Amino acid sequence: MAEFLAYLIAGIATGAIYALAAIGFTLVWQTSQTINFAQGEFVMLPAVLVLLAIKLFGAPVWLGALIGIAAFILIFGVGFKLAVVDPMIRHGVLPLAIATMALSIIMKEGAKDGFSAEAQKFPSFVPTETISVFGAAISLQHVAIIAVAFAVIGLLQWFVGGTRLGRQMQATAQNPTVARILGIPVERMVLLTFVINAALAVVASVLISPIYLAKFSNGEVIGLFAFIAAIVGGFNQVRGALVGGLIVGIVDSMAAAYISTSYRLAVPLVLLVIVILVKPEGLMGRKEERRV
Amino acid sequence: MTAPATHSAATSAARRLPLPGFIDGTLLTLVAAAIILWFAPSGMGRYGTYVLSLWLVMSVAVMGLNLTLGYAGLKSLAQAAFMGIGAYATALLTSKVGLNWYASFAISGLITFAVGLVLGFPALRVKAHYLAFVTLAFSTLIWLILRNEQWLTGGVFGLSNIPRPSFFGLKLDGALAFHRFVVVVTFLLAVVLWWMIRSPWGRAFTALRENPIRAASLGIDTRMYTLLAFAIGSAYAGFAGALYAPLVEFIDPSPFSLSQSFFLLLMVVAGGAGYLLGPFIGALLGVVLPEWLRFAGSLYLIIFAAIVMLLLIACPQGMSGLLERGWNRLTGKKEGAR
Amino acid sequence: QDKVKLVDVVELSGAGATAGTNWKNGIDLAVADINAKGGILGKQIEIVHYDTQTNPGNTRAAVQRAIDEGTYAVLGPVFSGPIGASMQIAQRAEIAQLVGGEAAGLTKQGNQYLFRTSLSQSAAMPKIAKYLKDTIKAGSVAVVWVNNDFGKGGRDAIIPELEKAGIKLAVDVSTEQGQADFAADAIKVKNANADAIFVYLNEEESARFLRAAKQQGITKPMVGETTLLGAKVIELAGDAANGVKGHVGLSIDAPIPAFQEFGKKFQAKYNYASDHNGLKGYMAVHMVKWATEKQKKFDKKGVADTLRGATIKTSDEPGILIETTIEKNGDLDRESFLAEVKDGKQVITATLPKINP
Amino acid sequence: MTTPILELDGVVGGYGAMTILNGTTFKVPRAAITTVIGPNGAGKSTVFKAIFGLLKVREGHIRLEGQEITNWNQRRLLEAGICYVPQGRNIFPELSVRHNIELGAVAAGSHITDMPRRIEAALDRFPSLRAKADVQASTLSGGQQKQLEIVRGLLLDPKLVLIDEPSIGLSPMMVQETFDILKELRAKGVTILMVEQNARSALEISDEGLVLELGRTRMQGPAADILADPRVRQLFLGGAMTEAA
Amino acid sequence: MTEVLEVSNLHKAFGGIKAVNGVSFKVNEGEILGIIGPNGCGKSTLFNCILGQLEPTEGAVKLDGRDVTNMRPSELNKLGVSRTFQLLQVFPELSVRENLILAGQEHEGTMLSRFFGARDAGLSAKAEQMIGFFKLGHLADAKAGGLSYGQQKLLDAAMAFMAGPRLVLLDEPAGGVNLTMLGDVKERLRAINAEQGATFVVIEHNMDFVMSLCSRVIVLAEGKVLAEGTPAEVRANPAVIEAYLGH
Ligand SMILES: Nc1ncnc2c1ncn2[C@@H]1O[C@H](COP(=O)(O)OP(=O)(O)OP(=O)(O)O)[C@@H](O)[C@H]1O
Ligand SMILES: Nc1ncnc2c1ncn2[C@@H]1O[C@H](COP(=O)(O)OP(=O)(O)OP(=O)(O)O)[C@@H](O)[C@H]1O
Ligand SMILES: [Mg+2]
Ligand SMILES: [Mg+2]
Repeated sequence: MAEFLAYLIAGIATGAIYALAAIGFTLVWQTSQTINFAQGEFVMLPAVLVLLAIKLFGAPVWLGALIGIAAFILIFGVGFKLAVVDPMIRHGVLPLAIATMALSIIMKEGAKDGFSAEAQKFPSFVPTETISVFGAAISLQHVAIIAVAFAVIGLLQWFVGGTRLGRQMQATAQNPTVARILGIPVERMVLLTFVINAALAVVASVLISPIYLAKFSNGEVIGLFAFIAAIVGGFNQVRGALVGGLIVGIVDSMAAAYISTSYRLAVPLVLLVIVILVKPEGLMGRKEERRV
Repeated sequence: MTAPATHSAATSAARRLPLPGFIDGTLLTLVAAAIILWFAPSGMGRYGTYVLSLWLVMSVAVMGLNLTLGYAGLKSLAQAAFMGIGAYATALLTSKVGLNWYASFAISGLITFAVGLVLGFPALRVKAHYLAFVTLAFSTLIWLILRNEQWLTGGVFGLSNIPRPSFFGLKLDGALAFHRFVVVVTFLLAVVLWWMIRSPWGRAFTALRENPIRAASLGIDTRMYTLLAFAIGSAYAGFAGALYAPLVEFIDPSPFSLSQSFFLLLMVVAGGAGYLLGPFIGALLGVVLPEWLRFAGSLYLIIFAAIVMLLLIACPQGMSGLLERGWNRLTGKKEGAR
Repeated sequence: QDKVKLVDVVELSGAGATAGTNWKNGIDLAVADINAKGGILGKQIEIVHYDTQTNPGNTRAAVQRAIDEGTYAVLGPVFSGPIGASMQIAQRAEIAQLVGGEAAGLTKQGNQYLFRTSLSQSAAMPKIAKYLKDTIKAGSVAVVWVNNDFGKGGRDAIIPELEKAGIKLAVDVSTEQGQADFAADAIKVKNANADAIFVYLNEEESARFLRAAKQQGITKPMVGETTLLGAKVIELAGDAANGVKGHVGLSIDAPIPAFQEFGKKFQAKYNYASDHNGLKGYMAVHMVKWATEKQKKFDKKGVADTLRGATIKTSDEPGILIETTIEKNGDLDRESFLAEVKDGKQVITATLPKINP
Repeated sequence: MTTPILELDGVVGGYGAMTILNGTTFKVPRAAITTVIGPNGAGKSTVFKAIFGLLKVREGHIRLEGQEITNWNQRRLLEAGICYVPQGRNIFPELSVRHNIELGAVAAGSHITDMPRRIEAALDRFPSLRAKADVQASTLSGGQQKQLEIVRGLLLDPKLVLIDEPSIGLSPMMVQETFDILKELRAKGVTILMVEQNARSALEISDEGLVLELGRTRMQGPAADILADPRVRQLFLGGAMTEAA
Repeated sequence: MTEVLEVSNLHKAFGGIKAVNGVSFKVNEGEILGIIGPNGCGKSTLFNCILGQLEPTEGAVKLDGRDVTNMRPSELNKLGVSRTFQLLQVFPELSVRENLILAGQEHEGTMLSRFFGARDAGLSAKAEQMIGFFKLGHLADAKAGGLSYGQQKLLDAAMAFMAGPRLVLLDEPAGGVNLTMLGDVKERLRAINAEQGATFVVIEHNMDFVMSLCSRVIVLAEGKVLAEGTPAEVRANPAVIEAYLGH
């Protein structure tokens, strides 16, 4: 029992990380109906930029953090929108989704060549102590991540669905032409989407990197798990990220514990397939629209 | 206005030349390219020949994905996994079972076709990304099996000493001989696909992409065509794998991972999804361009990705779209059909 | 001016990028050193690096290209899979290929042109088993390994050795390359309650595992190979690395001045600490240099013939850093070390002699 | 004719290389209902798109109350008092009906303070929407979706309404209701420019009629005259059928 | 007279909403049946259930006495049942001609013959004829997505007739179509009805069209049959006036 609890808590802690990374998928989906295949790299890169800023300018940690984060939001929020999304979005979302695949290569290789091929320590803004919950160990960092994931997802769920601005963003994604006809500032909404996404990626990065270390290839692992989490939870609802993340985290932990470790990765994937067959819109997702 | 019996995609070359009705610019290009490629390696050395062969092999896989994605609009993230199934099947059958390559090639195609059929079922749900999600899972699962089942696949250590085929007793072990063999096989596969696309099947595949609901109400068996498109596309990956194994003479799980499937997708779109010759251009960008960019050292991947991205920004229809645009401007035509 | 061309075919992107980059940097450092001292037999070295993307097909292409372009010897790659994919090509061309791979199987295929730059796992594992039995006095061991060619090779090599030594395998935990989260693995290891834990992961994963283990309160001794005791691991794992013990083949912290010297040069040039792959790359170039100077001419086939069965002494070629014997099959034999991490430093506790001194 | 509120003067525009509007010229009288009729593909919807800045006008001028508004963006046009209800299906499928409607007031920013009351009033006119106020808009029937668009388009206090075939998909009662609303708006001084294929009913409530063909104004005059014109009846109003019915 | 289509006690619920709530009716061979009713009364849903696009919650659909409930749309179509859609449903990236060929190609031959046979499946002439009739001649090679609303509506109708169906379900075919053109369409439907004995079920809000075309009319309200009769009877029915026509 104690053993089970230990796995459960480890799973929840990991799951919160996946949830935090998965928010980006659900947010981008809801507000631009695209999949950002570079989401994992979005979470990887801010930490690297922060370290780079510290290294280049010899700045103290907090200043480096500010510079790195600002640079990231500028390049991958504003810049991405202006340079990639704007020219491409009128041709539908497929080229855009593919472009994010190319972007992920650029981000990953850029981090490697521009910074380091090796993992780096990343300073934690949360104490690194471990506390014991019913005899199972959990670090304060994980607790912070869980809290932030819950808070951010709650906030976003409210923002996207419950405020007029959020609904304007959704409207822009669902039917940009009509949005324009009604006078919704479509450009600004898209920009807002990408800036929020970049800002969230920064939060995730800063919280996750002290645990996972800052490394150019981290995006692959984080991206894959976050993607699975988003699908399981439901792509078209922000809260899907939370549910999906926690479930995938727990399932992964249990798989490591009780199923062959070399097939551990298969278990969340099988879960994903089952969810798609049984409830294709995801556990928390909204049903697809009427089509006939 | 008289009704031309052919598809509007017939290029102007065919209209000007007195050729039998079914020959069009695409076919002529394919024939010309095959002839050039047959002779191309002279003076290129083994390495150049190998890269050309690798380009063609990847083109076959990309052609299959172009069918599923470009024509039928089904988003598959498992093309590399299918290629892996084909490669391992061929490698095992030729090196362990001792079957000849031709039979192994056919079996590889059949296996991938069958797996494609089964996997295609989730695609029957109307929303297209479910297929993407399922194939994502499948892709990783296949990779895990290839890696873990060492007794069969050699696991992380891979399989080596994969024999190359012979042709009516003619050994194809040399780089040039095998290259020519690859040219012939690729040409045949391309012609089959070309024929399929311009047959009513091709039209039905496009209908799946454009409006599956309307298609179903017009008697188009969307279930059958969806499965067919996906299974045939997968079989092409299987064929590509069956060529890849003897070309490299060694396989391990890494070239069949999820990121490789993404890479193949990039090639389809960069080449021009929904253009018959797009895959060759896409694979050229994906396979040969990196070789040309070697001078850039480790930066070449960034350059490659940036080129793809710029290309997509300039023209989301990829290189083929760009070329078509240029051609239309040259010939003064207004709008090109696919 | 006449130059000698060396092509390095290595993992600069993909899964092997970290190891490959170290290897490449080691090579660049060696080339710079040699060229500064006048080159090989008066010829400057021209070095070219080709990235394989950790993909066997590309590796093969790159090796072929290297040979077509007339490389004097092939350097790299580092990962065993790509080595397996490309070694026949160098063999067919009768050109020496100096690789960074440690998988036991590579040298068992009768390839006369393949040479390692480090000890093979089949050489290292018996030493570890002995250490576990004699020094740690472990009756049962948990094995944690990374499921790639490196880790799987190591695991397959250690388990029979443990059996021979009469040590029980308490739990066998495979992990993924690039895995970020080791909490569940650590719990699993903890619950197995073994006397010691053998950790065979790449550097970063080692660090992550050590941190997770500390968090879960694992107190049993952690034993490993070079990759568990590296400077990088210590840097990344911090406190959690203290107390880790094991066998080290190549290390910039070894009590050999040449190694430490190398470590300093590397640090100065690249601004981080080299791992064993950096040392391997450095040695690879010097092996080629030594063989050429020994045969006194640039003969490609001769390089392999000269290396095979040779013993390179530091007095003849300081760049080899440590006396190295090359066996007939391409395996190496040389001294190695037992080490322990104390207060954030790798401390060598014993030097193990060559297997066949 | 009273002073026109909207003027098109030699407007040329089209899609890609294809020109659809070949110098379209007409004037729209103030505080009146003007109905545009014409065969399918005449360019009626294209004219609307040109007025509302959704199609680039290559030549010619569009003026609102004498002010040049050619190629303005939508936001400016809305602020100038024009609103546009396009043809076909134009909803946000995954938002609720109420939220869809509410987005009709975005352009007003915070000027309008009585938004909830207006939405309630609109829902009163279309009871079947009220019942569905909180469901996803995509689940509405075709006619309900059209009702939603009409409600949404008229939420602000526009000067000029461009409405493209509002009657498609509406039941006869709802067509009447819609036309009643348009009449009320006219009574309040709002100008309405409407395209209708349901031309007889539309012309009956209109002050002015306009026949568009091949992107040009073929005829313009009082609605009653247009309705009575035998050529128009034959060519555009399906003469035979209306007689038979 | 034989019954072509029989719908019995059909129900369709979406969650708590009963869109179709126990509808039964029969359609005789060669009949032109009109279906009218207020917006949202379940007409389109009824069509979708009959045609296998939606799964009815309850009830049965019979074609020529054979149970075809839940049969897939493509199979039903191969049995000679075709339809049009209320909202525009064409293949936007294909040309008008390709749209039409697509609409007919699955009705002749086998999968194999469609692979090896002619590209146009021998339908060019037929497509040309349709294009001519619906006055789309100048647009034959234009992408369908670029047609005007009414033109797309006409193309949709044309597609439904490409394969010579014997039962056609039309969902608001008149919406957005020019009245003169509509007159032609109506004549054409009558002709097909008379010459080929094809049966029609038409949902329409255009009363002139319904009254002059249909031989019988069914009125739906809130998912149920409210009234049934000849056009004249229905038009005079006070309940129908109250619920649908208005005064
Ligand atoms: N997006 C487009 N791309 C290309 N051509 C178009 C596009 N939209 C309309 N057209 C063409 O422009 C012409 C006029 O179209 P428009 O939609 O203005 O007609 P309309 O008068 O509104 O017809 P309807 O009564 O059918 O709505 C048509 O011939 C049509 O084919
Ligand atoms: N997928 C769905 N989910 C929920 N409700 C639905 C769905 N489809 C239809 N409905 C509801 O069922 C009812 C009937 O819709 P239907 O489209 O059949 O109406 P209709 O009679 O065709 O109306 P119209 O004349 O406006 O086209 C409507 O109230 C609609 O909101
Ligand atoms: Mg129109
Ligand atoms: Mg309807």
